Amino acid sequence: MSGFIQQIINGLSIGSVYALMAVGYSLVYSIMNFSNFAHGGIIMFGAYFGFFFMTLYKFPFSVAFIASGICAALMAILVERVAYKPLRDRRAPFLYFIISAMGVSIFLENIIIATIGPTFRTYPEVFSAQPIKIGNLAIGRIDLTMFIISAVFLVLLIYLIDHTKIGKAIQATSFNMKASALMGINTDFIILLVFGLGGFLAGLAGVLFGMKYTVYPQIGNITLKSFIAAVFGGLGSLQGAVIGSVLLGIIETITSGYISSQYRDLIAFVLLIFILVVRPMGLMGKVTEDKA
Amino acid sequence: MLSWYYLKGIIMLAGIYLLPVLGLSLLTGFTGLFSFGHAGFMAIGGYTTAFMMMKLEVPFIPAILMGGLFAAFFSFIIGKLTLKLKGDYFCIATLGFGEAIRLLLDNIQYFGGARGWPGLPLKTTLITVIIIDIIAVILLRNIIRSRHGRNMIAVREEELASSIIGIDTFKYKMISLVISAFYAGVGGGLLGTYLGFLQPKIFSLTRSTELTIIVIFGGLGSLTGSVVGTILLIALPEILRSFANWRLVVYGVIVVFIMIARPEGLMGGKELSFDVLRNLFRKRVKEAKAEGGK
Amino acid sequence: MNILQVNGLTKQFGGLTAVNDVTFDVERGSITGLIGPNGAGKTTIFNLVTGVYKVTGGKIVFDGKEIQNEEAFKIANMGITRTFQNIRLFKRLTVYENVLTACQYNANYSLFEAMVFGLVPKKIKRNSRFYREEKLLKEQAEELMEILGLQDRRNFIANNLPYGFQRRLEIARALALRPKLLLLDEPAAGMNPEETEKLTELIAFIRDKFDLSVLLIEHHMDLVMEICDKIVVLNFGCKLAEGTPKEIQQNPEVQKAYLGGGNNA
Amino acid sequence: MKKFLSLLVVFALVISLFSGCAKKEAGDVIKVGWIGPLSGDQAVWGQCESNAVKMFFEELNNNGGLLGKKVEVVAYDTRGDGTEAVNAVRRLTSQDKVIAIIGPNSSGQAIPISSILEEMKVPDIATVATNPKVTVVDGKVKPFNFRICFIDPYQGAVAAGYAIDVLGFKKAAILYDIGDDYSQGLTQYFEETFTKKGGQVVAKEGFKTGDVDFRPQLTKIKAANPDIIFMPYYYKEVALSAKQARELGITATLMGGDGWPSEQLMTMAGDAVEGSYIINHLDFDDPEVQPFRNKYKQKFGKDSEINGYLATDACTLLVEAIKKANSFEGEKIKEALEGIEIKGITGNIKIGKDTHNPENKEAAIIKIENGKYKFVEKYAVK
Repeated sequence: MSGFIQQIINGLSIGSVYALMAVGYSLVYSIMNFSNFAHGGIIMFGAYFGFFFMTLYKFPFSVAFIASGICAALMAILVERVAYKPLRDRRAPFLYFIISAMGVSIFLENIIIATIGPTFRTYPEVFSAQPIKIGNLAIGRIDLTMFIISAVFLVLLIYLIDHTKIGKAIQATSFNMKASALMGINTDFIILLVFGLGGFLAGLAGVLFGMKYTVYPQIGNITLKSFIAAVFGGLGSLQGAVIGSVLLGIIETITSGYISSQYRDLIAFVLLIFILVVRPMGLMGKVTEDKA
Repeated sequence: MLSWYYLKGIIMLAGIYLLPVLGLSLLTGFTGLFSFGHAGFMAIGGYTTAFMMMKLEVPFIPAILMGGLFAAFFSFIIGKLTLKLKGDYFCIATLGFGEAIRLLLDNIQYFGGARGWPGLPLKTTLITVIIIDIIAVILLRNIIRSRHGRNMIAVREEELASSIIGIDTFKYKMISLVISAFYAGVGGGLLGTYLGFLQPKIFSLTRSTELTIIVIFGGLGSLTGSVVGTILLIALPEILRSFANWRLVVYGVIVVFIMIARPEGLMGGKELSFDVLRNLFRKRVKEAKAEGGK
Repeated sequence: MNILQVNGLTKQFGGLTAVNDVTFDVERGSITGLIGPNGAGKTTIFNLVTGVYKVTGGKIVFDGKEIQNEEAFKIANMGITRTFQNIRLFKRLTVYENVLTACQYNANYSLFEAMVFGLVPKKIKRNSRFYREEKLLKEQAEELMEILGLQDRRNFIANNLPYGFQRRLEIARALALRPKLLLLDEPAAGMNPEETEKLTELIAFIRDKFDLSVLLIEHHMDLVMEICDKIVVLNFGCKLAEGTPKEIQQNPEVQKAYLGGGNNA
Repeated sequence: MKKFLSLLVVFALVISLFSGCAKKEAGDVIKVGWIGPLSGDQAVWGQCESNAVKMFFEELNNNGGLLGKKVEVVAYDTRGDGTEAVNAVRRLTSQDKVIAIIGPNSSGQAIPISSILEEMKVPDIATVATNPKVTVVDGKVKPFNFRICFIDPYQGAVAAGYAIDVLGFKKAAILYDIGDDYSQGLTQYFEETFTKKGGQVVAKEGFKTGDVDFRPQLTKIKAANPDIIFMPYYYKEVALSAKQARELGITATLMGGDGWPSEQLMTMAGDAVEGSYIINHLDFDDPEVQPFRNKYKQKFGKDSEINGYLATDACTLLVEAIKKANSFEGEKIKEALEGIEIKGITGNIKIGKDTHNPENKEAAIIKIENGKYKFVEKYAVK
């Protein structure tokens, strides 16, 4: 029994990592309607920012954390300006955005390898590695912190989107960009803002990820999982991204723990297909009929 | 001087990769569907071919065709389940498929698991590759220039309008997917018998994205573009070889640059056919004559 | 006899009822108008008839067959086709390619035949079904372009055509299916009076030439009143009135709906 | 304009393709190739190897070269991919006309290149390609493939033998990387030997390359209560999985193969790997190892990975063979390599004629104590 509860804890902790990544991705999707595959690259840079802030410049953790978020946000905006804006201006089909995003992600990963090298880097210890023990169960301090930080920022984000004027503008833009522009919303600014927010979250995710799992150029690959999680939950829905992530985390751990760790991803994939067959727009996504 | 042996290797590799690229060109360029799982179809084709040749002693060409057919069969099942999905949902489903196939092969010790399957017969020759390529291009061209091809393009351009003029959009997406998986499967079979070795690692997600990038690079909706794109992009890493660890950086920059500066790709949806060449030639001759007349 | 019978048709989106228990017929060979203020559910009815939306309740009978559960492409192949309010052409194809694609309805050669006969010497090819049918399709496309006056612009990319011609091209594309019933969704939208006049003639001409029935949504009342044999008026998803143009013009409820609705288009 | 641009691109590409080979062959320079991953997820190891190889020949050139000629190293990136390796070897053998090739670092790259080596008659010494099939397939030795490292069955057997015979553990668990050939190889032979010797493998769990969280698998392993956990993969995953194991309260001894040793492991894993055993190629503190270790650190500012040591030995092996053959011809070098004996930094190496593997190379058992690699003993399985 304690094994089962431990697995659920593991699942929640893995899920919260996915969630932090998936939300930024889903946010960008909601407005741009394409999968921003460069998100993984931004997360990776966030992890490196945090690492260098803490080791080279000796920033305290909290400062480094927020600073990395800001740097990552700026980077995401830069990526948008360079790689997506020209496409947006031309109203290119979504395929081009994806390809451009892939190009950016190849570039980001390899520029790190080529310049500062492929070595793994370890964050200085901020939280004690000693887990909190409850009976036979172990809860990592980093996991707990991550869980809380993720939750706080997600709640803040959802509040921002649902209850503020700027949030309403974001919602309107994601609903219909053309109409919003006509209504006097500066959609270009909204897009930058969304990329900034997504990048900020990516930066935070990167630092937390790096702290927990070390820093290396291929961090971005793990975001594949968060893409899948976002699809589980329904693309473009923030709540969906969170639910999908936690669900994927738990499915993975339960599969590893009780069915087969060797075939874990296969089972997760079959489940994904199953969910999509039953609900083609994911768990929380709205099923829409084409407007003719 | 550039050595023929090295050049031959690149040409063969480009010729082999041309098949999955052509398949993907049909799927993405002409039908508007985006797949991240084509390396998975290549893997199915490669392993089926190897199985046929090594375990059942089927001759080379039938074995390769079987590889293609088996990949097509898989794509049919996947298509049944996922072709109704929209845009990115379909992408993620194919991505998951590709990864799942790799994981499955990693686990099947009968095929060598992650350690790979060495000692496959080296049957792929330059001539076979070129002949298969030519057949593949001609067949694809014929499809595209027929009503079936036009229907696929219609689905790409405007799905709703296509169904309103009586096109079974699901069926045409399916045909496109199955044909493209067949091509990928054959490509996988050729790759296995070129390397003499198969390993699930070869068919990674990176490979799938590379194939897509080649199609886009050549130009969506252009077979000539796919051919030229394959040759150039297979050669590109070779050219950049001397740059060592900077070459993928350059690769990434080039991809983004193409999207920004010339999104229609190298060929911009145009085809280079013999007619065009002939006309071009005639024009030149005429001009020359006209000049000569003066 | 009626080509189309719509019986108690209902469509709900979530909690919203877009079309509520609507019943009307389209007589064979007639031109029927479907009018009503914005949001009355006209286009929704088109989407239901052509199978784009799934019907919530009611029946649609076309040529004696119930079609409310059929898929869009099957309905099209039975003989109903349409144009769209917000034009949906194959944007990046030429005029000719747009029409040619739609002509596919008239060919039967298989994928295999296409693969084999696509590139063989003419001598062999000439006797193949592929060759014969492709030739036929091309002739049909030419003919359609001729009828709709698109010949001069055959190599234009559809997206670059002037607005009026885009509408014409949509009609040409629809006619390629040799439909029995043609649904036109605001064909005169954005046209000046002169163009509208031409269009009115064209619709009548098409009806006679292709021996089909027309159901049309239109806000240009002149056009509607001039060519429609019958008019159906919708308001808030319900049928308000049905009758000849004259009857409709004099119907007080219709007047109220149009004036009271604040929409006098 | 656009046409012109695309033409220009094509032209530039073609030019650059040819320009690489326009260099004139200088009479007093011979070329040695190296292939391996300089980019991609294995780049850490590839870059270290290429550094070591370049450093080795630089020094050799400074000391008068080889048979009176200078050696130029041509290093090509493979991204760790088999097809790329094939391309690189084709280029090295036909265009650059190298006399021999060092690398690659994995079996997935080393296996497909063998047919080209045979065709072009260029010998290759793989660094850490441990799959037996790199040099021998179906009982037949591949004439031009050699390697400097020991093979999976040997390493797996040593680990299992040491765990059961010396350390006396009876219950073992294995955590391995499903997507990695090296990891699958070690797992297979560890399991075989361990059960043959009367031990019991109580849990065998897999993860996928690139995974960072192993707690689900470790929780399951914990429930099986093993004495020892065998972790045959590379140090990044080792550090993470070891930390997570300790976090979950697993106290079993950890054991690993030659993917472990790295100066990085200690910084990354901290206390978690304390008391673990490693099967290694060499004793890091051996005085004979120090010159290379220090030189590398001085030159590149960081410690060499294990690959650096093996790559250096591969170079030594090659140089000795060339001296022995007194020729730069591939076939003669190949013949000289068969049965050659050298003293390298990873020990005495004798290449077997029928296996092309280093024979009777003893494994070094290393224990991690107080955050240091401590040499325990040389060990060969009985």
